[in-house]
Amino acid sequence: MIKLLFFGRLGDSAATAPELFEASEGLTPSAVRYALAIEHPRLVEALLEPQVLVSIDRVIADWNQPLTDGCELAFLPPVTGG
Amino acid sequence: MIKLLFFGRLGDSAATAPELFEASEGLTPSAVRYALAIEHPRLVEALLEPQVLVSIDRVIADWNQPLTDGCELAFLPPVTGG
Amino acid sequence: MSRRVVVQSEDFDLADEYRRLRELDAAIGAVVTFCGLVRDCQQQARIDSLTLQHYPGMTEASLNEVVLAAEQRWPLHGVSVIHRVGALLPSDQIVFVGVASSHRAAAFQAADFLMDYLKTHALLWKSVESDGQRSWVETKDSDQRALQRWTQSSTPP
Amino acid sequence: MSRRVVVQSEDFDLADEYRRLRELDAAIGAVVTFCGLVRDCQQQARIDSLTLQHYPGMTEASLNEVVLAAEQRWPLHGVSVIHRVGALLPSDQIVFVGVASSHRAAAFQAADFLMDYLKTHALLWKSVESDGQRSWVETKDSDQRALQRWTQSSTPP
Repeated sequence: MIKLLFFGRLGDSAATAPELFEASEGLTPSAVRYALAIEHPRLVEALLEPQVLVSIDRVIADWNQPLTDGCELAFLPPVTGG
Repeated sequence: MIKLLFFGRLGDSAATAPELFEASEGLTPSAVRYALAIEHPRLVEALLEPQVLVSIDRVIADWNQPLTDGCELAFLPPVTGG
Repeated sequence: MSRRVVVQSEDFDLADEYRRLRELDAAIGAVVTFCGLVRDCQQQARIDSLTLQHYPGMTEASLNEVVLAAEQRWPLHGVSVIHRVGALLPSDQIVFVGVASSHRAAAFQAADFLMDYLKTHALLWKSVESDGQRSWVETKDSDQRALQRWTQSSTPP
Repeated sequence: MSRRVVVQSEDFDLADEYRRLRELDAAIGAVVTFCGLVRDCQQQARIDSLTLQHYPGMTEASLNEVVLAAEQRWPLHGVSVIHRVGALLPSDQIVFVGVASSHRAAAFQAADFLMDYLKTHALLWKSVESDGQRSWVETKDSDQRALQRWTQSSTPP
């Protein structure tokens, strides 16, 4: 299984989104994102924003980087610190 | 009498310069400066530098402003604070 | 070069941070500090509280990258960055940046640069509670514009 | 706008000055402080001590003018300037500038501006004791150049 994390505004809209996602051969963050967007209409807009970044095991990753079973996948909307 | 004050590097070279200067009709800071430069060769160079400012009674003054008896005349070389 | 990067929910003490920076080296001639405070009002709305969310590990790494960029750009003796997370009230301290250098220009520029980069590159998400409503803060155009000062070809400001 | 300008031989306490600035107004979002320290070395020469000479009354007036210029240029809630005079040793604090504003850009720019103007406009004369010899510090070209940043027609850095 892949552990899912949603930050910022994505965390709000992801209130009903799953915390885990079934791992499968060749799965990418991009595929997970589209699957979530289809199943959770409240997530669509915020999740598909072009500024959203993704990290795998706490390192910024490419949307097409393959995911391994047991990894932590996080969706990071634009930051607003300071 | 006019009270004379010399700051910074002028204070060093003015060690032998007078603390008072005789007031007279129409006397200006410029006239005092030249009189001091003539009588105190060690003051000449530092006193005639174009960056030297003059104040009368603690207000920056013009070299040709008339001096009044009892005033405080100060010679201020370039500042180096901070 | 001494570097200190901390993400914490506890408050920080400017006096402690300053003491640490000024004692690093006898060649230090300038210490610039920046403290960010929660304003009572934002975009004309009264603020009840702010909440800063972070991603443990990644947030620290993002702050370290920003500090590294400043170190490579100016000759510095020390840099400290503290960012608070969690719930904060108006007038609370949010962020501290401190820079020690031999000369004032480097200290001012590096502190200014650190704040601009931190606003746009630190992995932190801010929400505001106002009139009982919570809303996520949007990235400001002015913060994006501030960044451009540091990437233009001219000498640093 | 709250203004505090002091010339004193005693040391100052950054924590006290910061507290005073941050408590001025709940709209304050940024406090920038600058502390100048005596470096142990200047122009490759080891320094035994520094002495700052001032002209009571006039020195304060010259500092007030510099602060007034900053107030007219940026929206500020508070400015504090403390300049020490008399004999100082390496690592001693010489000068404090603190600025409180709603926004960070104004606070950074005003503090930077204040230091540049203070270096060139404050009526203070600095001498250095090194190897038993006393010498007067010359005005630096870099300080004069720093000033030009604020008078050029482009927007402030």
